[in-house]
Amino acid sequence: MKQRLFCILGLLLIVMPLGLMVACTKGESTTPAPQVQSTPSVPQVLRANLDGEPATIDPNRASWSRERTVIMQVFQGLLGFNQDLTLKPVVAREIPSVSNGGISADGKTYTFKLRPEVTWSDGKKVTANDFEYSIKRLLSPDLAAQYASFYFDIAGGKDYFGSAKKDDAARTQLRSTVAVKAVDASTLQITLAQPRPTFLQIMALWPAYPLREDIISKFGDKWTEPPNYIGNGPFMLTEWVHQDHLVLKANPNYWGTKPRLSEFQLKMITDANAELAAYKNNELDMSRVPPGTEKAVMADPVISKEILRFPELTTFAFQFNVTRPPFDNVKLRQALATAIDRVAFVDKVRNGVGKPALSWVPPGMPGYDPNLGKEYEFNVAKAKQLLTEAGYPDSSKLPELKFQYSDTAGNRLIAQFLQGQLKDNLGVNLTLEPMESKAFTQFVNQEKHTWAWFGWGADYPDPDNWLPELFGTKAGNNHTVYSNPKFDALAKQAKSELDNAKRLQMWAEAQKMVMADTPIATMFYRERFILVKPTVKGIKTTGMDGQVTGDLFLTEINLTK
Amino acid sequence: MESLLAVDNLSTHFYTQDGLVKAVNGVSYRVAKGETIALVGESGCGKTVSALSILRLVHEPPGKIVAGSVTFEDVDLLKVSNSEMRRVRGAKIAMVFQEPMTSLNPVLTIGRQVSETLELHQHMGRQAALREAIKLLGMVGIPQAEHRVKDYPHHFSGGMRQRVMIAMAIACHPRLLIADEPTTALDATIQAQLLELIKTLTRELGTSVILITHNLGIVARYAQRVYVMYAGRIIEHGPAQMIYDKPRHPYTVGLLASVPRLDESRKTRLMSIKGQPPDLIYPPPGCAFKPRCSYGTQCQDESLDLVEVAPGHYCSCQLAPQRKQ
Amino acid sequence: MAIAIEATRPHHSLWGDAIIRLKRNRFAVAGAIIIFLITMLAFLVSVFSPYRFDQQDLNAILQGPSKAHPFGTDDLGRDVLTRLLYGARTSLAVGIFAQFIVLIIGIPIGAFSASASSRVDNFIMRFVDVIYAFPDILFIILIRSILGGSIYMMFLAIGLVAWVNVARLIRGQVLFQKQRDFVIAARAMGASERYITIKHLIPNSLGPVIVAVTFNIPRAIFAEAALSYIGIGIKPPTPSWGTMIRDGYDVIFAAPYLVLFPAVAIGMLMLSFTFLGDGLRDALDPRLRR
Amino acid sequence: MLWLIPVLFVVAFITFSLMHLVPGGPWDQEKQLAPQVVENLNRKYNLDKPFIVQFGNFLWNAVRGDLGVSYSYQDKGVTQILLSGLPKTAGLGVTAFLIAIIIGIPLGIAAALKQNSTVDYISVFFSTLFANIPGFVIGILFIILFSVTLHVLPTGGWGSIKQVIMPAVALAALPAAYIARVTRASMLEVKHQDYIRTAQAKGLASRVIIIRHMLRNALIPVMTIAGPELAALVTGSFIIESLFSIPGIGRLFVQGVFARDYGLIMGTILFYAFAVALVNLIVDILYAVVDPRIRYE
Repeated sequence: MKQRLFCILGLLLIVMPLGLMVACTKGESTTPAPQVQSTPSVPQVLRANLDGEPATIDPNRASWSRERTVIMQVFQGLLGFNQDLTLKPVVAREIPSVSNGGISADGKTYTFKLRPEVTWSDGKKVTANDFEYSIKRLLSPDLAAQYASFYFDIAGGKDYFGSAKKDDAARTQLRSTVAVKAVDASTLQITLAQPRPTFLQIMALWPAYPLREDIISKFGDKWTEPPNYIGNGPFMLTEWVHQDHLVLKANPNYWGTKPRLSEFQLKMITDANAELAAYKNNELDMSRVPPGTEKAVMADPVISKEILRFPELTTFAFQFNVTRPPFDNVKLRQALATAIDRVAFVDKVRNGVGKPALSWVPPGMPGYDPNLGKEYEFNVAKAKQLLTEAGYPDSSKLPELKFQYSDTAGNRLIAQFLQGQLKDNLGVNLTLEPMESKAFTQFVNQEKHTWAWFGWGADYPDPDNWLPELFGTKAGNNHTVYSNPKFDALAKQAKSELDNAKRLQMWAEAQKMVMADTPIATMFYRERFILVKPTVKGIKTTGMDGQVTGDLFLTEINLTK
Repeated sequence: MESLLAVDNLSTHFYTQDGLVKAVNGVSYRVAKGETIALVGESGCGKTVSALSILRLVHEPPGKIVAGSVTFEDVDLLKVSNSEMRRVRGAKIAMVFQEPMTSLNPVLTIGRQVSETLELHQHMGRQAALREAIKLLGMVGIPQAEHRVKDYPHHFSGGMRQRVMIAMAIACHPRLLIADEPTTALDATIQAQLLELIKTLTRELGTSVILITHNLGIVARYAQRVYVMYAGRIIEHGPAQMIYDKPRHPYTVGLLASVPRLDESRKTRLMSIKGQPPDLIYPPPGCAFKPRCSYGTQCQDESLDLVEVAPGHYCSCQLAPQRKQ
Repeated sequence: MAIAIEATRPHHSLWGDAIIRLKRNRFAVAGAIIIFLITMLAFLVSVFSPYRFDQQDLNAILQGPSKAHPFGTDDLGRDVLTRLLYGARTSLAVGIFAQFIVLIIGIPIGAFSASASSRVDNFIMRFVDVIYAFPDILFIILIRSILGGSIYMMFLAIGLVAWVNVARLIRGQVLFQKQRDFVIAARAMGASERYITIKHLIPNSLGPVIVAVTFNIPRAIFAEAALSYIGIGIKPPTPSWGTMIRDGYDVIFAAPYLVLFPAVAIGMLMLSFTFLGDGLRDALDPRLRR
Repeated sequence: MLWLIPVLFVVAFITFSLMHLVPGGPWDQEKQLAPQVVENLNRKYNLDKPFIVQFGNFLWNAVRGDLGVSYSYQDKGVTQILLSGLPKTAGLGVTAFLIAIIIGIPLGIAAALKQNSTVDYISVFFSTLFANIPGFVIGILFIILFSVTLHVLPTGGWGSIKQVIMPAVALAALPAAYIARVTRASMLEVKHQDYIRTAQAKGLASRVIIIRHMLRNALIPVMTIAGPELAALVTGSFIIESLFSIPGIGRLFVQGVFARDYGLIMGTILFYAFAVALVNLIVDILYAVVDPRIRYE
């Protein structure tokens, strides 16, 4: 979610599906690893960097990729993601579906069957109650969990969460009405207020991971410290020196295929240059590359061979406040959108790392439409014409255009690039208004902005995390103040449509509507560009990797000579 | 009388941003054992610099001793090593400075400042040195010395500080004491007391004294012989009485004419000699006093050699010999 | 030896004298000339530079020094030399004006505090402590949101926080000087406290203050960089030395010269002021006259 | 010491007010939180109470040594965070300060005694050098040289002596330069005082003169500027601690401000105020020690 401007060679991306593309930039990722036996001597310790102290590693409360990276190693949920981001059963025996009776015909009741062999690292069995406890805790008003709203579809969830002002009796009552129920030790039943086809994906996210009531009630806030931090995943947290480093060790009692790594170290180096230096000094096995230095890295005879790059499910765009003149003029918005040379930005400024974006939903995700947004391809003549149509044949007659952004090195670069583009291509002067990040965020959340820079990363790989939340009238993250009844109606349908094909079709429609009205001028899709020591084998990347690359499939990583 | 110090043809110049200043220009004088001589002249005539040159305390740069010799106990001080020079300073030749207010270190106790000399030269231990210091302070007339040693200079009045300076100077029973205008910063009554003090102490110890002053008034009482300096040169010298009774050089006459009036400040005092002292960077050729001299017109040849005008009485003014009344 | 020379040459005013002596100080003159040159270049840059400071060349990004671009280009292909010279406008302004504010506030308060009664003095010093601990970032973010981010805001912001150092320094110096005997003498001669403070105390306290000021110049320039990141001060694309260094740091592994050149520039500026300052101090200080 | 209380109170009040006036709150995120979530968060952290009540609570807890909870490190108390970071930051700061003194003062003395000599110019050169390269650049250059190129020192972290060297030197660079210059300036003042000539006339060796007679007088302005430097050093440096990933408190305030972590902001600012006031008090006492003419009651 933090804006790091990594990018990628566009072509590769369009033609190849994710896995393949990773494969060709870093062949090892898919090869099985017989190396383990062949070189047992190599200590299986992976040293990666977490760019700062995790705010919390309590699954219910965590909200940042930094925290997920730790949590996902120690805990496992009912469901998880494959490398292509399709769902897979983990603690659940199978993915509930109408056919296997896991989902009721009305699409409201979900029944999860748990694997019998799943245990906690202290040997206790993982039961349906652990999930019930976790989800109810997640929805409790006192915890005030940031991701709680994702689970408001669960019948009674929203009311319980909103019961902060009520007395204890009322709360306990509301808690009991939350429709999450451990039918028996190995059966969890969840009923939704209304059908939500993406509920399974939401259930695959960390906030819904199982938790141990006994431990949490015993240790309170201290429960996230080792050794109290007991999970059901392949690793255990053995050491946490705050602001300094974390150590995870393989969980001997792990119920599934044991990880090849014996140890997973997470340093907390915040400065990107320092991180790269640490990598070069062989203190880290993986490292970010400071934005802008990619070209130098690619030119370096040694580390150029250690580059690992892959697209992420993150799109960056300029969002207009469509209620603020002159940006309420759609032609003007389109003129501006057409006057930006995205390809030049990605290829030249970003050294070809990333992919120019013409539409909103990024590649590698259901709902991505490669043919959408072609009309916004860079075209000065067309842009000028649109400007005329907008009523400004003479660009100097334009009222002052202001552009706000949260002032980071990356954003400051984008802003100046935009400014240069408009000046050179349309003769339009743009006033830049850098702001301190929180001030900016509030500014935007209060819709005081005129034109602002923003990015969106997937919480789960589905259009319904990408469209209604941002373009629905009065939707929480709709900062373009875009409002289109047709879109709202369609979105409402799509949200609860159980037929997946139809559903995606609706979303495709919806996206077309949005793109036609140009509330945003999309810029590029992010690509992750990092360095990995050649000794590290078996990295599997996805568009939703957390802070540490390959953290969804850490168990498959091993080290060789 | 056997000579203790012989300054011969001493020249000390200052290389300033404005040009070369010949502050001391071929000065010679002698001090015999136990004798007190006076070096007289108005501010900036070079008397202080000549004294500092003896101890090699002229700041270098900009100052530099360019010629001459300073023979002290048959050794040329200008030739000895720095460490040997340090053994002379404070031990054999001590100096009392003009400004009692600023010449004591503000952050060290009086006792320390007196005793450090003793520790250095007499190789006394701290305690011994301190006891000695107390004794010395008593000698120079500081009441309850044993308490005052712990005090700092700012607890002392100007006169008291000068007494401390004197105590420091005589601490190691020096052979020669240079008193550079020791009293000018102080008021009349105290002046007399201090000069008396110096006189008695040096007499007891048999110490010779160079008394530097612009005040001819006090000279006769304390010095046996007098050297009058002007613009970096000695222009007249001789026995104190003789200079006092029969000054030969017009400048000396002028000095005497302006009988010091202690209630007035120094500036007005010298106004009685008309004109300004010469610019030492661009000194007038020949007699530097000529521009101000009342006989200026009458004098022809302006050689600067000192001529004996009376037994032991020398003068550089060419008119002087004729002007015997 | 001072006395001797003074007595013998027609008397200039303290300043007149100082100027003459300043003129004789090679380093001080050199410093003045460099400052003058930088200023000149800063204003003439648009005349002789073939590039605009905000002229992007996407085909010449992060290029090392070359004929076309003596100091190379930045991450938007802009000519570093042009931006460096243009940036001098901001950085000179910040470096110097901020110091004026600092001195104008700092010297009087410090001097007053030192010569005031110990109760008042103590009170002022506690006030200074408060300013020290003052949460300036918060304050500046607030200013930004209320008054917007003009360059004057920046002077204000820097001056407001930085004066306390000078104040404390002056106070310490004056406390020390005020015990010096020439001051006691002056007092004895019936000079008024104000006269003494202005004529004796402050001049004699300047030595360390000048050092402090010269050291504040780079500090101010870096502060400006930090501030412009909160949206105060000059807005991009207008360059300033501080922001050039900050932005250069992010790509230091790829283009170290982006940091090097501005750093050298700031260095020269400070060195010039150091020499000029020392020269001025020597010139104003009779005891150091030669 | 009593005046410390009003100082802390004023600082606390100013900070607390500013904190609430500044645009953007702790829950403003790029991905906006659901209104219900924000409501519960405010409730949880008492942000729904009136300003005065909040401030009152803070003071009451602060007096009892509890600086409240951090919003960005949700499970930890601010006191706990500060206490765990303080030793590291202070250790580093004091080390850096000693380095600065040990290098700065002799360098300054040498420069003053040999005014306008090579020594002098070298010291000017280094002072300028270190004053004009910001900490983060000096730091990264060190890292590139000693870690990436020579592989003799670790790039960062905390625990071993080796890990302290680079950050300490990087921190010390500017204060050292500054102290050197000020020492030079005030030594020059002292050098020409009459009492130094007196000391020479006593025949004291120049070493004794410098140490016993010049230094103590020259140290007064040095102390004035060294005080704030020390305060700044022991309260930590955002840049250096981030660059060398040192788990100290230097970054906490800045982090706190940018995260609107009210707990962290108040905790660190109070600590900072305390440190500054304390150091300045020490300096004032030292004045009196060094210079008998200045007396403090």
